[in-house]
Amino acid sequence: MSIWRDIKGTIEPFWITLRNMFRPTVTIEYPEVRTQLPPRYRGRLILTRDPDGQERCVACYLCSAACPVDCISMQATEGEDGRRYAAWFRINFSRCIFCGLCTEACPTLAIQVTGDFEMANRNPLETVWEKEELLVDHCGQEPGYNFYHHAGIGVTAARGENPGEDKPVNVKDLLP
Amino acid sequence: MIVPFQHLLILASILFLLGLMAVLVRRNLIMILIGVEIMLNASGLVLVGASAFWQQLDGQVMVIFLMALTSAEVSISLAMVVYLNRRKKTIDVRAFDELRG
Amino acid sequence: MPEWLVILLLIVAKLGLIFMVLLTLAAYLVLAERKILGRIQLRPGPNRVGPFGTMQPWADLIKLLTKEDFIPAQADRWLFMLAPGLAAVTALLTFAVVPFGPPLSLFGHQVPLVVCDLNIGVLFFLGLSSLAVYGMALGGWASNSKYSLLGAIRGLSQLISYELSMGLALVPVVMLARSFSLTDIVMAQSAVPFALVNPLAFLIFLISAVAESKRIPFDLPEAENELVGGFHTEYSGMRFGLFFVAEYLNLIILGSMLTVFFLGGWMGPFLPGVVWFSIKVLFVCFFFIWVRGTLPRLRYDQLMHFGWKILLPLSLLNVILTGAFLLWRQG
Amino acid sequence: MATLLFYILGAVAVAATAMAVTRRNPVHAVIYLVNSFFALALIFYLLGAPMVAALEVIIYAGAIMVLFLFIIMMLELSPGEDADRQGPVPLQWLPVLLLGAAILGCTLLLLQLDPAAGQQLPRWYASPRDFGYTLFHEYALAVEIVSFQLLFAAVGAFYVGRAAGTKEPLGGER
Repeated sequence: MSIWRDIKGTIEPFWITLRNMFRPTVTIEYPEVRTQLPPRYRGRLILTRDPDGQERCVACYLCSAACPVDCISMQATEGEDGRRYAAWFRINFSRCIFCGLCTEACPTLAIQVTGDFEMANRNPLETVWEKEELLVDHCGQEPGYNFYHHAGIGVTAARGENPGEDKPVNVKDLLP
Repeated sequence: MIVPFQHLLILASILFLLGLMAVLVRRNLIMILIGVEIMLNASGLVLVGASAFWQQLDGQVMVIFLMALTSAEVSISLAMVVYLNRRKKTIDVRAFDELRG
Repeated sequence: MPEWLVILLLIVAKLGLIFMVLLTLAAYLVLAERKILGRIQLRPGPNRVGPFGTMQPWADLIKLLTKEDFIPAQADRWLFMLAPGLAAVTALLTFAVVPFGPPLSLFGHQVPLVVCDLNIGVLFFLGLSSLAVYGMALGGWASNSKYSLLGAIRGLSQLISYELSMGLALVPVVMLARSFSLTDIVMAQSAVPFALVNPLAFLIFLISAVAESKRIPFDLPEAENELVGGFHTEYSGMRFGLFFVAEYLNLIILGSMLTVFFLGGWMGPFLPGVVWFSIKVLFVCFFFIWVRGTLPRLRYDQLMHFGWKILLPLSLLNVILTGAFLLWRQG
Repeated sequence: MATLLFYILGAVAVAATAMAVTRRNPVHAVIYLVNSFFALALIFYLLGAPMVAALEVIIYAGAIMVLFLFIIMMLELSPGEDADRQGPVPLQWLPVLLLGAAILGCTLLLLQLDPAAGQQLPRWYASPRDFGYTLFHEYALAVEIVSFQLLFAAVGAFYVGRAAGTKEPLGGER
């Protein structure tokens, strides 16, 4: 009979919640206990340098264009050697949604994500980070990559002979 | 009795007149019903006072019946107010002056 | 010291003590509720302020007092300001008739542990609980916001409906105890509490009490996911705090009423009466919190259906059956 | 003492009622009226009718006025429409505060008087027991009739409400 089912369905949850009261909690108490972040966690953004210690960023505006919330702004300029760089580079982290689209757009692998997420702050102006604060002294997640080394030289080697390049695919062959 | 019966009657009649005034003067249907409530209350006051004056319980019993009657009256009349409001989108009594079924 | 001064001092001390205990208990019930709900959901609950979060109520109080007191532009200002106080005062006044212990002898005076033993205590309780609607209704109406208005309308119809079955569930108790005075009702349960004598009335009263306190299975007036905050959507700061305190005061009141009417009041072996009374009240409060952690919210039509088509006929039937039983036992 | 209380409460009742019937906003009228009912309930208590006093609060203030409030809210007689035409805000609500305070004071006075009911309050006092006895013995038939009346009222209210809910109003057909 359905009324017995109803009564049973009303009484049973009480037992379950009562049992839950004596179980250990699943909460991770954050400031004391730190969780293990996933390896591809997307946190604060940084600007990396290439292995020579030069800035990787060439101020192409692609990250700023890719940003869905328009939190990246910069001014491009050119050095005496003809090398482009950003005169100033600014990320407004109170707008940033940590989607990581800028890193995917970056052709020089300059802008990269880190695992840092503790950026809370009482003054919203302090969450706007300038280039000096964003720039780091290492290569980030791509240690060997040197954009100017790849892009700045003429292509002399045959197809498939450049470093890091696969052999051309034989389109007539069925096997890859 | 703690006060002369006349004083109680005067109080009740003032209340009754105020209720009557509300019924006659106000054009808002809700306010007219509130006036009716005031008049019923005034009569209840007279009944309780009479019950205390003659040291009999009958007056108080009558007040209970009065309350039952009032609640019945209010439930019906408020249902009517809702009904009328649905028909004419107003609770101004002047909107309900034509005699059509 | 003259005689009347001693009596007056005793009365004032009693009132002050009750007031303080009630307000502190209400504040700590908030903490208890959050803790218990947390445990039910496998969380620890608030545990940052003080050891195990015991200072949380004070932190909440400071937060509420220092918040901006916002009044909407189109609101009915005075009514808006008055309504939370109304809600809290009606809840506090009800405690005047609750007997929380057997009479006590102090300085050679017999001090009854009740503020005022009215001989129509049951009716006093019913009257004040029907007035508790006003704080909510007027607050919701004065905010002049659609969510508040909807919450207030829902609350009005819900409370009217469940008050009826609540009153009818008390009729068998009065018939069994042969008195309207709460002290007499407790005295009549010295052998067996009425919850065992008349379990149906107990159940009906329990359900209506949960509905009356506007708590979770019946929290339609403030259903968060439909009406934002229901009748207190527009309230902030200490006015909201007053509504909040009123809700928990109501919880304590309903707990003590359940204790007095059905669980035997201060009666119990070994321990002193006041201790038994507080144990029972706290247990009822725990049960209310437990219900909140367990059951889902009813839909509005289910609520009305349950109140008018199931609870009300059941309570009427219960009145008739109890009357018949009493007549039969008398011979 | 009781005599003085009676006059105070009578004045409060008259003042509250007068305010109630002159209010433009129905919700304000209801609040003043509830005040007036409180004063009346206390007068009933003074006149030795505690049962009637309690029922006055429960039925009039607790049920009937709540029903009024419910209907006013449901018909959306909005509060903001004549906010400008009323006087300055404090003046507008001062009366209700004064009346409420007067009633609250009288209530507290009465509550403290109550233990000494024999000396201070009226000689004539209807206990709930006497009251119930009279009601169900001498007026049993009347109780039955009134209960039928309530039943008819319930049916009638249900009928009117149902007719309003349907597409074609039933009143229009007849």
